[in-house]
Amino acid sequence: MTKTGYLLRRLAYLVPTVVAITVLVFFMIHLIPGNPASAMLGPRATPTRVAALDRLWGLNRPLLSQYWLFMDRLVHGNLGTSLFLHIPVTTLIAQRIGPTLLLLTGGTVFTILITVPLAAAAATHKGGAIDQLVRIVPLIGLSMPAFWMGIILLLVFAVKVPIFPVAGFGVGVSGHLLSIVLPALTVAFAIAPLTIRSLRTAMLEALTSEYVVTARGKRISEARVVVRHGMRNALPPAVSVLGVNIGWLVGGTVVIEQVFSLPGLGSLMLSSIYNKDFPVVQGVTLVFAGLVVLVNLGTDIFFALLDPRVTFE
Amino acid sequence: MNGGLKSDRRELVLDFGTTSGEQRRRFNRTLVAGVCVFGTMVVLSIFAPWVTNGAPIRQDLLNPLVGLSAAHPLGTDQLGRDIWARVVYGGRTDLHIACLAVLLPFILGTTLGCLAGYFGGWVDFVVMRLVEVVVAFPFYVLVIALVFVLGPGTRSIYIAITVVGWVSYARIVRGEVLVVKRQEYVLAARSGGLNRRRIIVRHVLPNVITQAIVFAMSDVVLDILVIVTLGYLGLGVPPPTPDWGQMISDGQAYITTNPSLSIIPGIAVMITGFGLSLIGDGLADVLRPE
Amino acid sequence: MNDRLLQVEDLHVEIATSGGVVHAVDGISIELNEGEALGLVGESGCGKSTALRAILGLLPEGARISAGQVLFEGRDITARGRPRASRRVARSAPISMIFQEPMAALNPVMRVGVQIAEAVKHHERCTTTEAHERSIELLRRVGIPEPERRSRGFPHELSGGMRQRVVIAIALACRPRLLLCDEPTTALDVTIQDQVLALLRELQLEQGFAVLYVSHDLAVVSTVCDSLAVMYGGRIVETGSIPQAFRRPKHPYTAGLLDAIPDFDHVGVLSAIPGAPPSLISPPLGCRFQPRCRYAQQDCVSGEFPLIPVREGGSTACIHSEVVQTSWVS
Amino acid sequence: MIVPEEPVSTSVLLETRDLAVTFPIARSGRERFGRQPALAVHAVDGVDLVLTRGQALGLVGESGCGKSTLAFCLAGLIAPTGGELLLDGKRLEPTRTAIDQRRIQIVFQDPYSSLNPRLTVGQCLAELLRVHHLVSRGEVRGRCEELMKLVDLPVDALAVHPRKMSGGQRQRVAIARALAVEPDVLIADEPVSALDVSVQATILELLDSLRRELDLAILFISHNMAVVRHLCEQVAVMYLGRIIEQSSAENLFTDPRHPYTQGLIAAVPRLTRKRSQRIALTGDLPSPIHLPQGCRFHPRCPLCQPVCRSIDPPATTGRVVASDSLVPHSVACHFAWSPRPTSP
Repeated sequence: MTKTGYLLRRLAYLVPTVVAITVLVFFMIHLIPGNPASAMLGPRATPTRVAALDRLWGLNRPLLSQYWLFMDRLVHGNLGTSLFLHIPVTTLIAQRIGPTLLLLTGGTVFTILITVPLAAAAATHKGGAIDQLVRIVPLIGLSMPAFWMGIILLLVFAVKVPIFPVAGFGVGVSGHLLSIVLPALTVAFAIAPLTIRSLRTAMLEALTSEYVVTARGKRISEARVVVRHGMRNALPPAVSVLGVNIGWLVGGTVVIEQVFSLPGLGSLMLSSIYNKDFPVVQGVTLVFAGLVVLVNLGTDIFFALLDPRVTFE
Repeated sequence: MNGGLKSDRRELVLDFGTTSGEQRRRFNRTLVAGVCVFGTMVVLSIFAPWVTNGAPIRQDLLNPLVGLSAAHPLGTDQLGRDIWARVVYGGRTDLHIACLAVLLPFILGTTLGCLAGYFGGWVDFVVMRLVEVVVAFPFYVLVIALVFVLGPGTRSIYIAITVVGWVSYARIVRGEVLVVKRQEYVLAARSGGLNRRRIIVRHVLPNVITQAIVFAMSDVVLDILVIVTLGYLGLGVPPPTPDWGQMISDGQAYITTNPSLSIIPGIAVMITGFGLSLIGDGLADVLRPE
Repeated sequence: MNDRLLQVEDLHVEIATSGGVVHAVDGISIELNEGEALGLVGESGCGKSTALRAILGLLPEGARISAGQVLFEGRDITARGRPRASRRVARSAPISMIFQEPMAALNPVMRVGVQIAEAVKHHERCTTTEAHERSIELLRRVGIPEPERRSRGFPHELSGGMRQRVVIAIALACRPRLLLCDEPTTALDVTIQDQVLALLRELQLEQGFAVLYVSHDLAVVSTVCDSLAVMYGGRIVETGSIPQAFRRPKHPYTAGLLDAIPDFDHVGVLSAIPGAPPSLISPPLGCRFQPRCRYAQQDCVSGEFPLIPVREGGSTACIHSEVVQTSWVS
Repeated sequence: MIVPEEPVSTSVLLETRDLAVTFPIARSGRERFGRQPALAVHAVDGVDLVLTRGQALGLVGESGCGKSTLAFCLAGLIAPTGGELLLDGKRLEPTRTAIDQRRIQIVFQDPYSSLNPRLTVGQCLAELLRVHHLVSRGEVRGRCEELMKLVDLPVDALAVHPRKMSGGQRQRVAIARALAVEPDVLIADEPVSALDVSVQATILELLDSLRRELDLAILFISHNMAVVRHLCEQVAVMYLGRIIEQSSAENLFTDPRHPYTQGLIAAVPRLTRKRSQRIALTGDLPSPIHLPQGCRFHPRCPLCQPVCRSIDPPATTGRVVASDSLVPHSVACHFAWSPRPTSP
């Protein structure tokens, strides 16, 4: 089988997953106890408004045709209208997706910047000071709520030493970048323990393997051994671990945005939850799931490009 | 390509020192240290009424935000409530929910993973498709969305954690079962004419359950983090029941003047999680056969 | 000039485990001349692989050389201390090693040709193009069909036998004076094993490198080597030329092994050696083989049992070797 | 020398007729979405074998030739996809009755993974005795002790966990477990290859004495021809899923007729005798997914002729004189009974 064949097959796997995601998001409304429409409208509920909403969501139709209606709108880019702001959900999402994407990118960049040097240092100097640190700190780091870490960072670098803004997304490109540093660092700290650990393990495994012994026997330089044979072989597993973590990060942004008052998708989701704005919650959930699917797809493709064995089954 | 390549972030915590054997000779110390740390938190929670003034929700509006004193070992919050009592009672709430919340996913995931792995075919197909769908959602997004539609409260937390959490157990156990079912002792049991139920219960399950138990230890940590996060977002245990997440959230307003309001409950979360992580590490070594 | 290539003197290797210190290699001495092929045989756990790895400094976690030294052409290359020792040893002497599992010895994400060319380039100081041409030549030399195409492939696309041939090609590219082999054909099928052994023998005669071949299989060793050393319980108990050792074993363990192994050409009664190999944490007193030995006498249970040269050539650690030699019948 | 075949009647216990096991590729859930042509591994591809009471049949072949799959299929662990299996002349269905299942037992290669690490030897044996109601409840202990004696293990070993045992002892336990359900057929899949050479002999002897004492039919699978020659009266050679040659051990090893068997025997490393002439087999085993046209051995055969590339030779049975008696000898080669063509 060829690489292209693998990629096509990987794309084909997306179909059932995506369908199932839409089904789950669609069914969310039916998990609401009682009549969803009146539950959503709360004190604003009047018989006319409830009936209107029922009609809009097709709640009085058979389930399958409800799903069909949902899908039909979805395919046409229609995620409904906010009950609270009376704006199309797609418009709201478009307004808010920027900070979230920037946070994701920044978090990934910081994670890589923290991971690669630390893991490489730990693996090449096994048992050394950095290695000990890399083994112990994650145990504590993982037990820490990410948002709490954010608060501590905020306290230190925005309140005590005011380098970065306390809240918001700033103005202009430099403002955006400055305001994204602390949130991105927060998520990087949350992820790095796992990525450092996995890259270190993978590198140690590679560096103690028989092919590295063989390579050293060739009398090529130690740097080439570490990079071409050690790092190169450790890369595919580390990339897949990073991918999984970016996927997690997509969800983590919800909380992090709240801490730093970033106007992203996560804070949109939370404010809609407080406002019981169901269509927005539904739409944002769908977008988040889509992001994760894309991240996973990218990871798999990247992995396949890095590892020649993937096409071979 | 197999499903083993992609793995859940939650499962990654299993990689900690348990596979390499680096800490193997120190397993006793790790486990004992973990039990001591976590045990202290549990004992404090159980004996909360005796180790505190027993009034985590009693407001004393005349004495808000006071510092350390004999009456209030950690001071009071903005409503004059005793912080020490709130932290201990918060632990009581969160540990209670987390320990219970871990059971249902454990049972559900282990069962489904075991069946999927052992029988393969359509059972496996269905279970793995379900797993894939759940995994496609970002963890927190799905939990938050579920708590939203189900309405706040502990019942919703249990349901949300179960819906999201069983996946990890199912995948871990399924992976182990796929290995174990090809082991020759299972083949020998089949050849010996034992029925499937007996083989699964006696020959497969005891050899795969250890990984699930070890993961459950890390999962309690993750569940505590979920509960605290939900509390922080105001979607957790409804007030006035004390909860660490809500305490951090309430304290954030006073971050410039009284940072300890947010810091103390966070440290409590960290100590608990650290203890559980140590237990998980130690258990992984103890339970490993050989 | 002395043509002694490798000299291992009183080598001790200790492995720290939870159960205690394992004396995996307990004072072995090996001498190997230029162009010579020596087989080191013994059962699993006798320390033969550990000894081989200790020579190159490739000991696993927890193991260390506790005494003795390794000389290569008179130079001390003993790998004391970890983990950099292995790098130093591997770089300092023209020694190549072939492992049991060829897939593990090849970098899975690097093209076969590049892996060989890498070695060629640093040994011949030539251009990349030349190194590439030479690597194809080497692939052809080790009997790989369509070497041009194969050199562009990855290790996982090759069969086990082909992979081992590639490993041999890499070893050749390093122009070794000594080739260490750790059961290189154990993972292969008998017809493939036959091909690889024939190739090794052929290359050895052609290139003149010395071979130290570790195996549990006496028959395999006899096809590749001229002489052998039998290991038991961390020590060498007998050395000598192969035909001599098989015709008239000088140590009861060697004799016992020959009785226990089914020989394809002589269908006879097999007799196993009773008992189990000794614990290397607390080995038995006196001769290590004495608890399982049918020739054991009072004087076997205490004292030291060094290798003593015998009149017929070779040496034995048995003090009753005359009895063994006269009473053992093939 | 060649005498026409006569019908043979012995106490046939287990018989396979044109037995086949194919594994379809691309079966896992994910794979189903791919549009792949239906590929299959032909692991066992038309095997005819006969196991008789009290006899050890050796099965030799290289890894990947399908010998383990055949063993698993006979033991009821893999369902055959073609042909039939007859036990005492009765057809065995894919789902066997408990009694049929218990009559054919298997001993595996790796004594370290063939025992459940969580059960003691006694628990492991007692479970089988209870499930099959082989002895009354009170006699379970006694029967376990008997089994231990049968395989030369001390009775104390019943209380021991397998991890505390040596490889040889574990293999004895594995044999005791197989014998616990009182089988008629014992399939031994490389039972000594994972053991130390000094221990192998004791297990071989044990199997031999059990065969005689219990009148067992043993199918002994091994890649080690010296071991097979020592233990078995009958030997079958398997190549790419099919038996290509079969005869008495003595006859087959001294006068092999199939070029593959000849090459295989020539490749056996010898202790004492340096080989005289080499029939070197070149190349590797072809893929069992794309079987070669014609004779499946032709791509590696040093004597290959045009007919070999097009026509798959059926197994022909002759009777040859060996050790002063007539022995059936079956070979699947076009030139088994005619003068050898010189290699082109």
